[in-house]
Amino acid sequence: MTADLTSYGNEALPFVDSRIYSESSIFEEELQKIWKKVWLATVHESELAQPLDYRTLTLAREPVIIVRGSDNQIRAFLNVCPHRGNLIVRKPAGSLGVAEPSGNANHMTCMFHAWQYDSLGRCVDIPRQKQGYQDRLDKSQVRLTALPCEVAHGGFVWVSLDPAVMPLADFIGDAFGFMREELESEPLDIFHYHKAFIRSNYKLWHDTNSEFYHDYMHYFNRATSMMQKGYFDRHYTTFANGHCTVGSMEVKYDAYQGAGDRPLSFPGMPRNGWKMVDLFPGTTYNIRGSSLRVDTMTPIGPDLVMIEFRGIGLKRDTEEERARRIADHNTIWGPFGRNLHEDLLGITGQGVSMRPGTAPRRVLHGRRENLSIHDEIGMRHYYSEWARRVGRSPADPLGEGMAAE
Amino acid sequence: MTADLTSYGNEALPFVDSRIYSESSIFEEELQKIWKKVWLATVHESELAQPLDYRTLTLAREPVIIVRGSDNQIRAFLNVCPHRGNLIVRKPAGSLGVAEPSGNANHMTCMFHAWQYDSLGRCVDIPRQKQGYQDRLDKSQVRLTALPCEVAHGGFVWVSLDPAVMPLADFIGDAFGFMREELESEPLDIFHYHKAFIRSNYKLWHDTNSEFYHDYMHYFNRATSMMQKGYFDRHYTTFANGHCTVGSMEVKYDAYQGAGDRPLSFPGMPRNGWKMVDLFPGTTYNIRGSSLRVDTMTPIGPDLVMIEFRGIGLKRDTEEERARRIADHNTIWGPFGRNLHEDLLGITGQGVSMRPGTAPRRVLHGRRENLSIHDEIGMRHYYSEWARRVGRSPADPLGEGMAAE
Amino acid sequence: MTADLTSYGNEALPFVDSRIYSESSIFEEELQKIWKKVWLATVHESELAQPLDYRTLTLAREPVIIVRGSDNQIRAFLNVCPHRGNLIVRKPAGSLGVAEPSGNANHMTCMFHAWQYDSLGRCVDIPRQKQGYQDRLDKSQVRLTALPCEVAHGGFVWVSLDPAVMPLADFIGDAFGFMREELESEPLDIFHYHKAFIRSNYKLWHDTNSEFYHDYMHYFNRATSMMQKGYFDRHYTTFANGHCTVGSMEVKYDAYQGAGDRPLSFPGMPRNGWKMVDLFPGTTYNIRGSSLRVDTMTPIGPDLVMIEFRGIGLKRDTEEERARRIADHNTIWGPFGRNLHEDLLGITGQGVSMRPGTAPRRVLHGRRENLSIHDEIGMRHYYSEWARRVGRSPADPLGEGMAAE
Amino acid sequence: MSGAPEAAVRDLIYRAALLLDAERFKDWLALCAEDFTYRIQTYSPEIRKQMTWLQHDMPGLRTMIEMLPRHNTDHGQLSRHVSVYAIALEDGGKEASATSSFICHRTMLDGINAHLDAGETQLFLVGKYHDRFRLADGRPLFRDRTVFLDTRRLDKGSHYPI
Amino acid sequence: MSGAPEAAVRDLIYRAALLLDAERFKDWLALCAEDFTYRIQTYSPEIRKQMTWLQHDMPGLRTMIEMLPRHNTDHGQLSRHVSVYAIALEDGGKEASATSSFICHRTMLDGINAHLDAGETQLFLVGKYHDRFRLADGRPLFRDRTVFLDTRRLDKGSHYPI
Amino acid sequence: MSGAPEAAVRDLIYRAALLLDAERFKDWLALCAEDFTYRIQTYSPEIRKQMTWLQHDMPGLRTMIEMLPRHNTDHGQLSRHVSVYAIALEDGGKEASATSSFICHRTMLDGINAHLDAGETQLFLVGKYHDRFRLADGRPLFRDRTVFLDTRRLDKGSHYPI
Ligand code: FES
Ligand code: FES
Ligand code: FES
Ligand SMILES: [Fe+3]
Ligand SMILES: [Fe+3]
Ligand SMILES: [Fe+3]
Repeated sequence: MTADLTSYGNEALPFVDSRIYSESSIFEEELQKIWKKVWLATVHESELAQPLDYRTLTLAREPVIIVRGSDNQIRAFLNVCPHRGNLIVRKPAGSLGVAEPSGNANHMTCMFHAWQYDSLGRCVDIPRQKQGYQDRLDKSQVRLTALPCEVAHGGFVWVSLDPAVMPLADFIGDAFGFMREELESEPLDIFHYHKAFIRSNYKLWHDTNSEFYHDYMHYFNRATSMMQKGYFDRHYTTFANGHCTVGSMEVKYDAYQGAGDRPLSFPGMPRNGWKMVDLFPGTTYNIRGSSLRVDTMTPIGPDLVMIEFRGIGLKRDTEEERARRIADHNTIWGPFGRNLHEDLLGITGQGVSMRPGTAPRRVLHGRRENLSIHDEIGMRHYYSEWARRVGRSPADPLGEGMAAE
Repeated sequence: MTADLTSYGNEALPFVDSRIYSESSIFEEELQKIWKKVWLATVHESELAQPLDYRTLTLAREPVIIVRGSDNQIRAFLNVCPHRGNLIVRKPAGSLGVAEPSGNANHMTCMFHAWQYDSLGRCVDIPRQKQGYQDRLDKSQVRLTALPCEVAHGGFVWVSLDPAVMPLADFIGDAFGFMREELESEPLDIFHYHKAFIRSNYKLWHDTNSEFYHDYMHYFNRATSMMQKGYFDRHYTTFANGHCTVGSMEVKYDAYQGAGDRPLSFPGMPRNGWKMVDLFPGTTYNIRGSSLRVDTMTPIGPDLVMIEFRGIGLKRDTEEERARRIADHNTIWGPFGRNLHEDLLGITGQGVSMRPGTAPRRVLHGRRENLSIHDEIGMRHYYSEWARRVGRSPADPLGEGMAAE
Repeated sequence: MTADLTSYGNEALPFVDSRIYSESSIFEEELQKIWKKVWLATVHESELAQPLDYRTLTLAREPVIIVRGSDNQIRAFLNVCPHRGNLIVRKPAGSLGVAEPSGNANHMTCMFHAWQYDSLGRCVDIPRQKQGYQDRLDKSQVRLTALPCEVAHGGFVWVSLDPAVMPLADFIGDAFGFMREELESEPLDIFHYHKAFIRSNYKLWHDTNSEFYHDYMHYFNRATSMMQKGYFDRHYTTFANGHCTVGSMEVKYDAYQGAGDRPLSFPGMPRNGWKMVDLFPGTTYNIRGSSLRVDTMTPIGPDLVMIEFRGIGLKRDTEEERARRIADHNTIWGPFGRNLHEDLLGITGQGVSMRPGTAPRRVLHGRRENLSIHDEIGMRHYYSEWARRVGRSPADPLGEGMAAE
Repeated sequence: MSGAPEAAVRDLIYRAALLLDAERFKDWLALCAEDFTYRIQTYSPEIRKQMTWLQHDMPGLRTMIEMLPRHNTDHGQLSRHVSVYAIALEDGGKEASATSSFICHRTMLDGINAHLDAGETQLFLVGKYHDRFRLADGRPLFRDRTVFLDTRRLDKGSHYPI
Repeated sequence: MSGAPEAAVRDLIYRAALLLDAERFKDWLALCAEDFTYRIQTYSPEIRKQMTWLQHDMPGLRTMIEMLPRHNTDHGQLSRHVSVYAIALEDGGKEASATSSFICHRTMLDGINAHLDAGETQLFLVGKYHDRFRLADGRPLFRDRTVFLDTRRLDKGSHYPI
Repeated sequence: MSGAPEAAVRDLIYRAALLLDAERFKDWLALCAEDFTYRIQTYSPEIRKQMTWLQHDMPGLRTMIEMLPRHNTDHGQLSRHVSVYAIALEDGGKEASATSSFICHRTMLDGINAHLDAGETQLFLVGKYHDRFRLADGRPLFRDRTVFLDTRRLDKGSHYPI
């Protein structure tokens, strides 16, 4: 457990200026200095289980394709055609094994002029290349831009837009240490995906995922958690590069052997355990009993974010186990679940009061409680890294030398 | 009746440059220099008839709550939580008497972390305050930002975002003088509310409300008013701070005693009388026989405005009287009424030809007719105040030293 | 046939920087320096067949009305009222012969205050002019802004927003030379109109219309054209001011007399002929056998364009002939046609990968094939003119002195 | 609602929708009894009151419809999509009432910027029809219609019955 | 679907829509058999799997509905527009199944910025109802409902049954 | 439209909607007579002419459907929401005609930017179906369908029948 020396704005009562959530210029800077520079969790390997399976997405506006090559290795490429810049693969997921109208099976084909690429990103066909380019261009010189890509931490595909990004191991450090058993003991498998566009700043979602003080918002959690023994034993741990964790480590040994009516869990995880890893700048792993939820974000503007929610179980689940995990997961975390809707309403309200053009306001980050569950250390730690990356003070982001309000 | 010495652009034929309606930078300046500085009419007191009743809205993008305190006094607060900036009360109207899921009855509760405020804006609960803030923050130091607020002029709640705003009495001056009997003789009561988003500049709506030359657009008015004796006897009167009035004062004594089939009116108002008060920067009171219509505006951008329309009767109305007022009101002014639709089409058309990015054009404000009903003095008077407030000439808003066109 | 000396970015492999498709500032500059300066094809004369018929549209955001005067001459005016700037005529098409609620037959009436204009743009009524303006303004001084307007090249109405624009004949030069017989032998008649809003840059649509290399995208074309003799005999010809043509001139004499099951064509056009004229900055004439398709564009923003599609036949068509043309046209070019949907998907994909805020990328314009059908000369010629007009290099549009990527 | 009178009522509601869509307002009124009343209502959570936005008897409707050409108006095409939900016969089959759900779209023509907007369809209103009928010889006529709107943001509004 | 049992099934589906729209959830459950099961499903082309987003038996639904007031929620008005497409009688008329198409709009109240948004109607969901019924004495009860969604972007989601 | 033939016609229209939504185009064609004709029409107020945007006989439809996989296309899911408004029997019950109102939504898949858009439902088209049927032994077959669109802004359009 680290000591909390973090503060900004006001040493006694740290705060951020609301314009870090609402200013367009700051948002664009964040894309350049953060989102294009770090490792980002994307899809789960079970979404591309077979060779030639692919998934498409965008990272900081850039189209990306993740494809399991014919050699079974997962790679990431810019999903942009080197010819005239068209988006190459258009579906969210599929298999390159199926031929497209303008191209052959096993290839990514740009529908526009039928340039074709193999699953390793090499250009394998430029129609009428010789006639059009003579000796000026050969397909051997053409390939999709490969992006740093690693499968790690429970089978997620991590990608960076920065070819010079530090190693993923360095970026993560030991943030996944206390969740290693759950994530790495056996293969995991995705069972849930949905997405939400929310009119709010992406950091407000990460804030929500980084503090449990808002359990007051959830009737479900007030009833099932806050009243329970052990709730306040959970502590935050901070890690380099802006990450933090919180979890029920202490509960573990007491509860682990307990049998009951909700026996499903993850390897090494107590039956009703809860562990969370918050990764800078916007990914959260959240294991609550029987399911792992992973949130990833796609910031669209200062006041709009797309959040993707995944639910993960064990690959070896029987049909009954899987159904149980799904029910457990969706009762609280599905689009019709009890908690998720409340959380999203929370940041939607913040999005209203901090929409672009609103007056600068102080947003308090000042709860200190020995790093335990209601301490706002997770947020403070995040904004220290944020300050380092964007070179701005969260409490005085426009360098006016004065505090909001 | 004041003399008209007002002109801009061209002394003989005053005009404004269309970019005052289309430029983003001017719009943002108007929010700061006008909308955040003046008194604005908001809701009617009958919308919060009981102690603990509230109404929420926004003023110049800032969330505001108007609440009738447990002491029966109406107050206005920023509807923003001092903790982490969430919107506190989310419904348009209601009673604090009803408990919310995360809070107690009689309180405004921020759903996020359940900080609670009483109806006077005082923070009455910070969950686990001592544990989280120790001696660094106490709820006694926390209160919602109170805004200048007065109930006046027919029971409307006037609010300003500027704590240093001049007294409401000074801002209004005698603009309501000739409507005092109608507004102040007895309690009024709201019966109609609707809103419209219009792709046009808010000032174009106020322009429309400030001139009757456009009666040519209304078949209804051409038939019922313009052809009638007395129509051209109505005159404009201008008041300090950009306000003006127009009305049928001269008709009053002739027509007042007349019985007939539409006997309903307002105290002191002739049966078929018509009086109008246009208040800078965007409120209009309009009494037409049996009902008072009040327009308020929420500018969203240079090319988008939300207009709210209220219909007001007398509190002591019998059911039949009320039904009569409603029918009279909505036949011309409801969302399916004859005139309102036409008026809104008018400024929609202006919004098309003056949308952001269109060429600068002259918009004529040059009708002079002894301040009578077709004189454009109301507009000229408004833009003189506008010029004073924003420090720009309406005819040369970008200081190019030359005229549009 | 002209020699291709055109290159930018890289002499061996010309390319443009993707920001010419995505930067707001460049887009605004294009409107000013190109779209407001050149001749633009608008509607077809058969859309206003009778005196007093009109069509309304916008050019570079400015509202325009095209009206066939009582003297049977077609004119173009700004569709903006000189009084207070309202859009005057609101419907897309109609006849001034029908009276409007606020005005008389044969006039354009501004609904707002009923100023009326005749079909030649002269103000013919200002209600209560004398009373409101005394001697300061007379309707004889007021007229709608007339725009340069000519009917030419198959009966299209060409309009410019620039009163000082060069003559249309000079702007077009001989670009229509090889299509003259088809267009000018006899009166043409419109049978199809639809429009599409596409999230992409307008130039990407013109690019698509300026190269046939993308026939690989169309199964229809791969089957019916690319495999056919003569396909590669078609050559591009470039003309001053950014225009170019491509077509099946050589096929003409072989195929012209042939009878068959699709005998309909245009005067002077071989039965299955194909001719295309691409006009700077965004109009395309495309004759494919039995129908002439004309595309015009209305750029809305760097990432949004409205494209209007017209289908044209011969005025003397019998009912059967017309039905045949319509079927031929819509099978490939209608909203449910085989090819158009594919073409629009192509530029939609480019719009995704080049949306505002994406990384600068090279877009190759480097196919050279003796100016024949798969040569990208049409595009290179276009961007040379573009560079001349906007004063920027397409390969280094922000003058950074370095190439994208 | 399986019997013949119910079917006749349902058919009548749908016929009304077709006539309203076609702007054949006089033919629509021909489906209504002479004592027909029509109103558009909604509830405002802002002022916490039910509101009647339009109310007419037969002469009022006739006037409204006749005056349409004299008014400047938005000529966008309204398309009412109706699903009849419940029909109840009353008074021994001489009366009936019905509840239907409707969605009304507007395809723009001249309401904003025709060059860009004409032809685009937008959601205009959703709500319920609450209708009452009189049946004579099994032939129903509208006696009353309350259009109850869920949607309260009508923007520039409309001159047309819904 | 011309006979009396089919008509009763159709009426029941529409009555359910009216009760759900009116947020009379307990009355809705009164149309369901005690072994009623309810689920919301959709297919994700992202993970290429069918998903069950909500699943409840009768006790589960009762709890869900009773707990509604304890939860912070979006109180926007849902309007379900249903058209019954096909009804099949089974097991000699003791069972039935039905497929209906629905469009669900949401008229905003407190979900975002009430001052601006309240009263605006937005498309929320489209999909199909796949229902199963038990008929006793010609009176049908819901035995099973699968709400199959085409729409998968629900944004902040909902606490209400569809 | 209370009788059995009317009910059969109504069922057929709804069955067609289900099959079209499911992209079971061949099964849809099996509901049509061999001389079936299909067209999509609308009226352009810009050129003041009625337009036929698609027209096919049975062989034309078969070709169109068979060729679908060879074309690059937008694979968004179309959901047709239909309400049958009026059915008329003709020629002594051997023929019938029907008018229906429809709303067609599109749930996006690969049409724009799948990462952001897939799963979002948008209004695509509203209009009317004007259908004609031939009845043999009480069993109806489509003989003609005119899809009349109110919506004229289809943007990138579609390769699918509506
Ligand atoms: S843009 Fe990809 S092949 Fe041309
Ligand atoms: S933001 Fe209001 S209690 Fe935390
Ligand atoms: S704006 Fe046209 S008449 Fe006034
Ligand atoms: Fe939470
Ligand atoms: Fe007016
Ligand atoms: Fe093409």
